[in-house]
Amino acid sequence: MSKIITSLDEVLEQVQDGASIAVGGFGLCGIPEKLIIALQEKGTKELTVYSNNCGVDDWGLGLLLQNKQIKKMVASYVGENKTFEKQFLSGELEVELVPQGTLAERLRAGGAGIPGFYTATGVGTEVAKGKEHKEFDGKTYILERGIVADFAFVKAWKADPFGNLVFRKTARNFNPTVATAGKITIVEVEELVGAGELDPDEIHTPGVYVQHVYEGKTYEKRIERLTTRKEA
Amino acid sequence: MSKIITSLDEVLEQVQDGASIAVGGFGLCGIPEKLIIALQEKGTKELTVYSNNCGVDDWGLGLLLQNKQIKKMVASYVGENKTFEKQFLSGELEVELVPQGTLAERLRAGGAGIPGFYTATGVGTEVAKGKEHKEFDGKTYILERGIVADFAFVKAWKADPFGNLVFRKTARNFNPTVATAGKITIVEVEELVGAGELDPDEIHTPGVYVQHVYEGKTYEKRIERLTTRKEA
Amino acid sequence: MSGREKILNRAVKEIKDGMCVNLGIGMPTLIADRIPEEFDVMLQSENGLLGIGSYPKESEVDADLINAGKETVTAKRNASYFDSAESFSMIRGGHIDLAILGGMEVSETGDLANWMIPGKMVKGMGGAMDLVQGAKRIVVIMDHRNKYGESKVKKSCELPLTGEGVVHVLITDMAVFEFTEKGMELVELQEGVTLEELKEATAASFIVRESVK
Amino acid sequence: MSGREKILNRAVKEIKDGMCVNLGIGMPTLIADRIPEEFDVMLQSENGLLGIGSYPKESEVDADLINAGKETVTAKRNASYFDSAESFSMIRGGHIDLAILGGMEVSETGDLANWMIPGKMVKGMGGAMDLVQGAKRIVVIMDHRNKYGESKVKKSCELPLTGEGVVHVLITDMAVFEFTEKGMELVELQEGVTLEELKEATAASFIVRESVK
Repeated sequence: MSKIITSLDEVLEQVQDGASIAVGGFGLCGIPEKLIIALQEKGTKELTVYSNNCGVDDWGLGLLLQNKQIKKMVASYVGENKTFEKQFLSGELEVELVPQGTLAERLRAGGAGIPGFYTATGVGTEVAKGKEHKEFDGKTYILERGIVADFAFVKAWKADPFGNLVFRKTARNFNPTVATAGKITIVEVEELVGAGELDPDEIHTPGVYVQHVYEGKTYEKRIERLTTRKEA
Repeated sequence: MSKIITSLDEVLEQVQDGASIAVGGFGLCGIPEKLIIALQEKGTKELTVYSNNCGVDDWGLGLLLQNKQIKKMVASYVGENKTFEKQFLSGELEVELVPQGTLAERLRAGGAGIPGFYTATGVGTEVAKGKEHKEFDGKTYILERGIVADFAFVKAWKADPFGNLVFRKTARNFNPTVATAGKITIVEVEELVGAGELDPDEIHTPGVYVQHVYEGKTYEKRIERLTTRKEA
Repeated sequence: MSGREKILNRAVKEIKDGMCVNLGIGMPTLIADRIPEEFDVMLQSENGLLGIGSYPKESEVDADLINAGKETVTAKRNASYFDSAESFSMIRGGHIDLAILGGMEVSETGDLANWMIPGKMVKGMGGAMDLVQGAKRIVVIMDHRNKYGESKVKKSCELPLTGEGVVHVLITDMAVFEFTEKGMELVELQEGVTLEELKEATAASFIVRESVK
Repeated sequence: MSGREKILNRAVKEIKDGMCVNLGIGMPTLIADRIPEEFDVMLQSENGLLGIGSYPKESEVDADLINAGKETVTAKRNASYFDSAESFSMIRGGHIDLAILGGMEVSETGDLANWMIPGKMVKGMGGAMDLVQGAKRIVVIMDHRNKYGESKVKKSCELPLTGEGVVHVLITDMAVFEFTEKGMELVELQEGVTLEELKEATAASFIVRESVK
């Protein structure tokens, strides 16, 4: 019962027009490059996408935007993308802006079987409009809903055949959270290791959340803002 | 600004009668042995304790029971303890039984600034009595509250001077969750390592949650149910 | 074959290759040894282990490695450890395919009581209330009758509930029932049990699947 | 000294030894270099890093290691990586001692607006709304006036809010204010600024702490 797949096309057959997808990554760091490209090639439309950002014009989720595959974007920050701006202003693209921590917690809640939780984030702002308000110990909070997506697209560093995952540095970001929130979670990794090769104490995402694992070759890993200091 | 302490007595001075303490461990596995013994010696009374279990008669939290230091126990399973039974039946000890997953999530919520969340766990049972019920997508859930305790007592395997923690096997259990839920979190570890010796990718609990770290010597680690198979 | 043997042999058939399964403390734990060796099944222990292995040899015993019944165990290949909040995210979030739990009473509407007897010392529900609400499929195994010969399969439970309408399959030493939109449905009789004997021994009303008649 | 220099020099004094601090994107990021070297301060990046180090040498650049501003960084000793849910548990749960954020407008009741300008393209609030509700202490740094010379320190904010009554300290190129039960309180004038000039430049009403008079 290995979860390893050698082609993304077959597994993406399941992703129908109108599907919802939770996608890992922060900016261009730790994004599921191969899954996004494969979905662009497949051309699935009318997608609802949950992801912290929406890529740049020609990379990451920006590729799906360019191809007009996204109907609705749920994100916390979308500032780096002209295609986004155009489609948003023209009304082609529906956008729900969610505070970053609330987005992370909503995905975590969805994955954990929590349909709703209260947070102070957004109280007194546009985010709170239309949401239930409730006081706890004299402070006001708003009700936010858990998110469960039809699919989760995840990028990890290493995986074993059961789908146990290990992430690397800040490429972890939303990936483990997103992995729990998909009805079907598809993971691409840089390195597939043999059964038993991951230390059970060091696994970030237990394989129970993962349905399919794909080993990608030659990751591009684009850098958005290269900042350096002088070599000593 | 090292968080390392070489005696528990000094730091336990802060724990006053009537304090609430969240305590890690599952059964006798991964319990903060030294902290419990030091608190027994100090004799602080009228405690409210949040912990999955309450030890056995002569070990773990059972020591505080014997010493009549606990006023209220919030736990999911307390079956292994005659002292507990006696104090409970006599009305000396107040008990709140909470489903294990709800207890874990309440502690996690408290640590994460979530005052309340909805869960299906306990709906239609005694646990749901007096709690707000709410429907989400046609299913009924109850509102449960986050827990923040005055102190958290945690047992980890390794720590660095900043209080970054690594746990070992199933001794992890409630410990990382409890660590987030204390206003003051005190950690005892088997091994204190030097600054920078823990791999940042393998830290289970970031030191931001930890106020004090103590290295304990010679852990007893009692086993509740020794079960073995024949040597081949 | 004893009643217990019948129950365990039938219960293990609920486990399919590739599943992640939680086996309750007590009788359900015994099912582990009956899972076909060729199956890739990961057993979850709610204290924070996915991939419970066999009991340890004496030389392998590790106080830091126990199951939810507090027994020393080992971890199998591809196992992972995690904290309690994560463990119940798995359970509550519907990521565990199957939970097999013991029962004290099951009602014809699929209610389960298995955690306390009024008047007796309360031990606590542990993770049972989370499991019955969270796991994708709930199988309850228990003796059909108590030691006084009274039916434990009831019109409605008399003991405090663990969960309401949560049972998918009930396996006893006399029969197997499924709970569907139609109600409680007899789907199998254990060997040597007649429908008349079963009806006699059962307080609950149930319908009989065509295949059993 | 430029206004920006004054702001940064004053802002860094809010950081005490041993603190865990979140510095917002933009001007606040520049404070990092001014933290006294002898301080043990851990900078948090909400994408999942506690313990931001300096920018990398060219040979150290790692695409998997960025800060919340998407800049390549390094990690300092005792750093840790974690996922986004954990990152905001830290923030929302009050475990971050201090957040220093940029502002567009601050009101006399401590409201902050710093995420959108109606009519302009919306970029999103990122983690700002979580930070202002979660961190123990919120310091806002900004120019006192906009490019038209109008006060950004208002009676009430005109721009959409990031948070209501969330600011503890406001540091501008003209002055430092604290928000207490008494209201908005002037606690310092920047060098070369008189109280009269400040009043002239400020739309908000504020009280003047004894020590400033």
